[in-house]
Amino acid sequence: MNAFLIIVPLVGAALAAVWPGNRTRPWLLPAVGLVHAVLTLWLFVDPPTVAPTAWLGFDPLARAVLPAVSLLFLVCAAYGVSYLKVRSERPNRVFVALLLAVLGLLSAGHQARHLGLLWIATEAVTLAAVPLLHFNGTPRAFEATWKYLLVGGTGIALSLLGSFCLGYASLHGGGEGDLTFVALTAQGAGLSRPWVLTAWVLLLVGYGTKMGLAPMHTWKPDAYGEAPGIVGAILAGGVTTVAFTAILRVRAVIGAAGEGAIADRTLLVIGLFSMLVAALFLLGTRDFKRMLAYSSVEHMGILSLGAALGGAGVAAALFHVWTNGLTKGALFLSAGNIRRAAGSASMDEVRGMSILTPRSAAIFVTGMFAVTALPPFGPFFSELQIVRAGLASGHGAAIAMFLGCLLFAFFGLTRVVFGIVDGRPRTAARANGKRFVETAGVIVPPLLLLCLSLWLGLFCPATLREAWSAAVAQLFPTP
Amino acid sequence: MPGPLLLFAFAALVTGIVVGVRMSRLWLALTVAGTTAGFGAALMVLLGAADWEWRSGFSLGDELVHLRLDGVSALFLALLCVVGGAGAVYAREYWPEKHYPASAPRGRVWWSALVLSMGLVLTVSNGLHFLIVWELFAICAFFLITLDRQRREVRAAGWLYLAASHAGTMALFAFFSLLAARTGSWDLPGPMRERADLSSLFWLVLAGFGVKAGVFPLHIWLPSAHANAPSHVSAIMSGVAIKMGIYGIVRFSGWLPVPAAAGWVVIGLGATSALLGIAFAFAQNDFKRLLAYCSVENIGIILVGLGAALLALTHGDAVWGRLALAGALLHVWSHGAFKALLFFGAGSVLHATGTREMSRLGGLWRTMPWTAGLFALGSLAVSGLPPLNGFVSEWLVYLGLFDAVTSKGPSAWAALPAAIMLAMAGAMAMASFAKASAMIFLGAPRTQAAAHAHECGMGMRAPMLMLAGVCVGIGLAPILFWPAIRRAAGSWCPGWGAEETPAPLVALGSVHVALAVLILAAAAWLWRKAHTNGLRRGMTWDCGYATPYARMQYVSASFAGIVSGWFRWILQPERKIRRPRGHFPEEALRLERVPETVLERIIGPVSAAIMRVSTTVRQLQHGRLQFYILYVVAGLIALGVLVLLGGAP
Amino acid sequence: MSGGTLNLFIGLAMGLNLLALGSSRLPSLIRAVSLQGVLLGVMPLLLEHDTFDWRVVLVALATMVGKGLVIPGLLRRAMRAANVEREMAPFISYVPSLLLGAGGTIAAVALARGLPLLPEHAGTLLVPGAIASMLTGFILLIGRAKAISQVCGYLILENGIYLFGLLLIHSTPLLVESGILLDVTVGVFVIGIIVDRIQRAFDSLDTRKLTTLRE
Amino acid sequence: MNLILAVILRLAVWLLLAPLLPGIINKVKAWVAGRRGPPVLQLYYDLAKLWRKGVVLSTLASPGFIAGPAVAWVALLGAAMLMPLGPGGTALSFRGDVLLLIYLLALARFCTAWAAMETGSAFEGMGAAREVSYAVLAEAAIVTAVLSLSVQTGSVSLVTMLSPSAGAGAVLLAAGLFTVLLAENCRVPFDDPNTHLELTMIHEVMVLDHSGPPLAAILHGASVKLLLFAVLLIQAVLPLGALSAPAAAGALVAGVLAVTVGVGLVESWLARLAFRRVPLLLTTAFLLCLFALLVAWKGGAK
Repeated sequence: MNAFLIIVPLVGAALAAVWPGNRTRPWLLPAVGLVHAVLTLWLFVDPPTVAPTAWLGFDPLARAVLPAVSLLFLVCAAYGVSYLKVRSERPNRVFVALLLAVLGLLSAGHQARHLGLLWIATEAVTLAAVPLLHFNGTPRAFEATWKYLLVGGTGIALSLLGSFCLGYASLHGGGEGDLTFVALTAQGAGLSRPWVLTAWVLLLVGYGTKMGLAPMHTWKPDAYGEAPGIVGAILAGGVTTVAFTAILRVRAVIGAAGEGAIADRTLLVIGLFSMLVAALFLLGTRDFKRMLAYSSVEHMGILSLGAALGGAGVAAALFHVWTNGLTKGALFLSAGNIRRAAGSASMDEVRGMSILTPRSAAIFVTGMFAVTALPPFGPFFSELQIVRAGLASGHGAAIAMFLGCLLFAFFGLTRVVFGIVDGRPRTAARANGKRFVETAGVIVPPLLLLCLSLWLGLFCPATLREAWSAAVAQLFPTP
Repeated sequence: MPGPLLLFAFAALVTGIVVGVRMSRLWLALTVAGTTAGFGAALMVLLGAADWEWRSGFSLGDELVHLRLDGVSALFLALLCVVGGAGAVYAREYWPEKHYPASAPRGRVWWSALVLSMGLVLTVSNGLHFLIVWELFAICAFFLITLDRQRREVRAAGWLYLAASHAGTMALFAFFSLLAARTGSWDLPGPMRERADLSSLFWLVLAGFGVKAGVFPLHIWLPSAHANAPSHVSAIMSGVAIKMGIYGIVRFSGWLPVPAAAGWVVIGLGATSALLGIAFAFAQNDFKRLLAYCSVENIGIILVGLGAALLALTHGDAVWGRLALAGALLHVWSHGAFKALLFFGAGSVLHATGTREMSRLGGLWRTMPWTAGLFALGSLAVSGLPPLNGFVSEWLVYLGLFDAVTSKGPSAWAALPAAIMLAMAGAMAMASFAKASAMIFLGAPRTQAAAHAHECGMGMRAPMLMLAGVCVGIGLAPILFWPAIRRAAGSWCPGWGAEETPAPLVALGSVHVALAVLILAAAAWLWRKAHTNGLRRGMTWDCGYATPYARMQYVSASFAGIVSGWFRWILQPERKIRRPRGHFPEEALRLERVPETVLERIIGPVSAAIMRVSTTVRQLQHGRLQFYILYVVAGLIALGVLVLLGGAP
Repeated sequence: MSGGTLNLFIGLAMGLNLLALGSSRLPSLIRAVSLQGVLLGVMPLLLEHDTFDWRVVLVALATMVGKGLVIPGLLRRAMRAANVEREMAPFISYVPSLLLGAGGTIAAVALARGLPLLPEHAGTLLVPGAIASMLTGFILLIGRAKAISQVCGYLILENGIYLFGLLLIHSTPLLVESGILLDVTVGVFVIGIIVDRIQRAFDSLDTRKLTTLRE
Repeated sequence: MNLILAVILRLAVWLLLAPLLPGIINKVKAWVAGRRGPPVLQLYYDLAKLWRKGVVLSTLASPGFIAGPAVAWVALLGAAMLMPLGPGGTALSFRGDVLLLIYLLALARFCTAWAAMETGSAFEGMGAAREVSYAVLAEAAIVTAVLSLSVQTGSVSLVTMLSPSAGAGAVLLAAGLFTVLLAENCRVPFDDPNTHLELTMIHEVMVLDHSGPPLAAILHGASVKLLLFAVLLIQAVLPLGALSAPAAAGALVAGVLAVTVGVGLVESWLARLAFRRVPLLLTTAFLLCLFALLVAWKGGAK
């Protein structure tokens, strides 16, 4: 059953690879996305019992996160259709096929209960995303891809090494090298301490590179800046998520080995560091797509901070995965529209978009406010939960720094966003804007994402909260 | 039964938000009806109905909606409704569809949203929901301030406001989260004075709400925002919005225990705001900025009263605290009324002449007598002169301070300087508004624009008359407003509700009435006498100077010269002087500008330093892949070291 | 066969690292990489087995083909396409690279003492070799300007990890395999990018030109 | 009923007696200068004359130009009504009436300044600016003086505040209040009532353009203000409450006369200060009152 979450998209990818029509092909995206979403919903509503030894399984953690990715993908897929219609000049065979493949691999990564399998899925996603990044085919796009690949590749290597170390830790601790998380957790204190710590550092850096935690975030602005908005949305909402769940799963093993305190400290430090770096970059950046990348770095920092705050914090972080993913999606999509219409992404050239693309601009501004924790949108609630968890667990100083970083990030974001939305558009941009029409196809999806974020904030269903707490129970088993 | 009224108000405002874009007339009706209903509800609670409380089963953000309207919130709600309604009427003529086709509809929607969100701020009693409506209120205010988005300085002012208010909100994030973490729930059940562990939270309250209230060092956003906003927005911002900050401080200093130092700090902040705020006001040349800074002063007066009350509370529940608190609460109303009136007046001047520079105006009384008269009335009120409302509330605060001094307790040492500073502030307020009204309305027009001004229509005059009525009413019959004040004081501190009407208030009221009558009589008498004796019009004698010339009149800078000299240390005026040369000087020049000292001399450099840091850090993203990989390795090593250190214990 | 031969091979691989660090000409760099690939391919067979394990053989073959032939071949093609022969003005020049590599290796080996090994691995040079190769890889990645040299560095890094993986080859072969296979694909991707695009877009393989994306 | 009577009685006293003081002052000055000088009742003649005269109104002036003096006059008389007259007590007294008194003076000031600005003349603007600016310091001094009195007596209403003497701090308070009196009534050394150089005037320059009945109101108001301060000073310093009624009345009258003569002497012996020195003098007055306050504090403590 849960295997279909992986199989269906991969089959769809294969289908897309052989599909003849360049115009009809994009429709595969929403089709597969819909099926995937329905399956996910079904599994979410009645979760299957996962065999402890299973390498793949729709376990509580997957249940707590995967639906968000599926939802995000569905909306982005709907956007993709009209986007690819706008970009009909480019062949989209590879694009569609790999987008679907990414979905499949993401589902695999979220469900992986085996260290090796998790690694394979994550890195497969990384590689599958490469052609999506240089869809635009400009030299800048290739430069971005090259950096994404080498920095990401280093991450790949390190996380592989980390996995080896964890494996050796179990081997050295007398285990017979079974790398399912269940087995590793069961071995617990039996794992050899030095190897476990080495493994933790390597895996944190490796998967942190994928998440885009500072200082391993350097690929992010280039990649998000040059990739199409839809790809950015899925990278920021899906790929980073899989890396985060990977870290959570590993963190559970480390915790079982009795090194949870150290793990939390490292998570806290790197999280705050990422937020600080992101805030400093946001204060100065002049490119609104790179701005989104830095904001994403900031939110990865928030996630890692939340993960460092124990059970309540992790629950809040899972909540934040949802809210941030969906809100960021809206931002990326509307930013894509604005980028198309303005013909540039730099503050220095883009002005007065509230006149050229009023709807996208409105969505962009609202999304910016939403992502900077303006109530009643989702991120406000999740971040407030993190704050409360931190204060309850006595991390006053960390929370103070957290709030400070949020404030500076807010300054940076508002500066850029209002910079491009207000004022009078340039004449060159006017001509360009004429060519871009704000059809329902490019407006409704981001709007929908905003509504979802709103809904998550105000009327977050109890089942979701229950799912998150179940995931927390899985990660922090209390005997 | 305030419930139904509030429900109606809510419904009316929400409908207003919906229909506001298209149907302006219907919108106006709805807004007025809604505010009236809200006013009614507030009045019922203030005049003795039981607190209105509503715990619903309806949950938002996983928290049950819980509304409450008690004395304190009703006091502020009444003010909100009065100004909200008046402003809506005023806006119709001041910001008409035909001049602002784009922004007028937006303005209507945001106005309803602003009034609604402020009303909710006053009624919700759940920490989470408070934060929500608080932020919504901030955003609505932001979009109203930047209604005229095409102007750069408007956008800058709006951004500054947004940034400052967000900084305040961060403090409130921390405050409410700490409260929730310590009490275990977001719900605000009401007084929690016994929870001693909560007292330290007061500082967060002061910081968070102080920014919104515009307490002196935190007022940086206030002048430019009030000056650049459309005048009806300035009116509600200055009359009501900054009172929301006061509301927060009053509310939570009433519900939570306060640290022993709280009273001292608040009274100190208040006195400082009063004195420095008015010093800045006096030095301004832009009359809307002058009004804005005067708001800082009045917030200061309110805080002095509140601080005295806190002192009384922490020093054995002294009686004088009640007078001070009553004064503070009454001043919330007084300031709301006369400041809105003044901003409306300022708006009609701006509307008629298109300039905010007092040195470009003058002689407007001839063309706009109504505005002149009402502005003069407002000036008397804001200067705290009898027989108007400003004096009544300041008088109560003074009484509290005097009693504190005569009690010779430790708190006298706070009350004594506060009283003296308040006196100086009062004198300077008088000076500032003598200057403002004289520069704008008296003498000869200094420019063509001033010469060809025109009186505002009934749509703008009516709200002004209404507010003027409030000013006079509080001034002449303070006794009528006492029950409301007592009720609010009662819900601030349970023991203080029973306070009987202070006899002096009756005497003061009657004296005021007598005074008003005599003033009118004497003026009329002298007027008639002058006419019966024969009245000739002639050129200003001015010691026989033959060819007077409008540019020769005293301008605002020269009028304020002496006092701004005394405050040069904080005002730091920037002067540009080119003296006349030779026997027949061609030209001479004297420019004077009073900078936003705190903003330009403190915040500016700090933020510049931060930006330098940011620029240096951003150098690291220089595009060289080799270094990016080096960063990864560095991160690896750093985390390794961290883990090694962590492994040690 | 015994650990002795294995150690000999590892020693050779480490020597190749030094060669890679020291050589200024790309062809010799590539040659070193491919030779190292072949060596690594042989190693799994040298580890003592109780039974014949077809998966081990598979790993060995995949490695030899992939790292020994395919990728070096592609690299050579790229080199010819861009007709670059030498590494010009590296960020870290050769002698310092060598010293760094050697010193780093010694330091790393010293550090590695902190990590306890199983008795059967105690004798082998696997861990030091792995660390040395990884260091070499990083030095090349950080210190070289030509894209090709960086790819070589990346491959040597991977080789190091592969060496480490040999510790686990019996317990978790699949992990190792997949690791290798994915490396190969990554390699292929990287090459693909380099050969087709960068070469075409910038008509050069000098990464100094790839700095348009910046703050 | 008898309240009305009391008010009317007091009104009569203030209205009729006030204009004496300037006359006395001028007499003293003349006597010191060895001239005969104008008669003591000169101001009465002037007022009567002005009251019958017509008014010349600047073309720029609004009705406020005439209303201003009227309001100021009413405010000053109102303040006078609050001021107790030794044994006579006061028409009406309530807690905090002293603050009302202070702010009525401020009201009068506002109206005078307003009327001055009406004419749009640079001179009068200058005068108004000086008037309101120096008032800032004067008001601080007065409030401090009042504070010291209420600390002394533990009361906030004039009758009880003024019946005993200011105790140990009396001298300080007297000096301070006298200085404030000079400043508030624009006497030398702050201002020169009969200078002929407009640039050096404060109060006089503000009324340059007034004529006829309004000018009469202004002059009369000024004299009332002078009397008011004199009475305040005397009652603050002398323990009238302790004396028998006639003695107290006598003491009050004598004191007021003494103060008036004192003003006259000061005017004839001192020269007008340079304007930049004025704040210094006012600050001194303020400090004197502050010291009086501290003395009262210590005194009351024991």
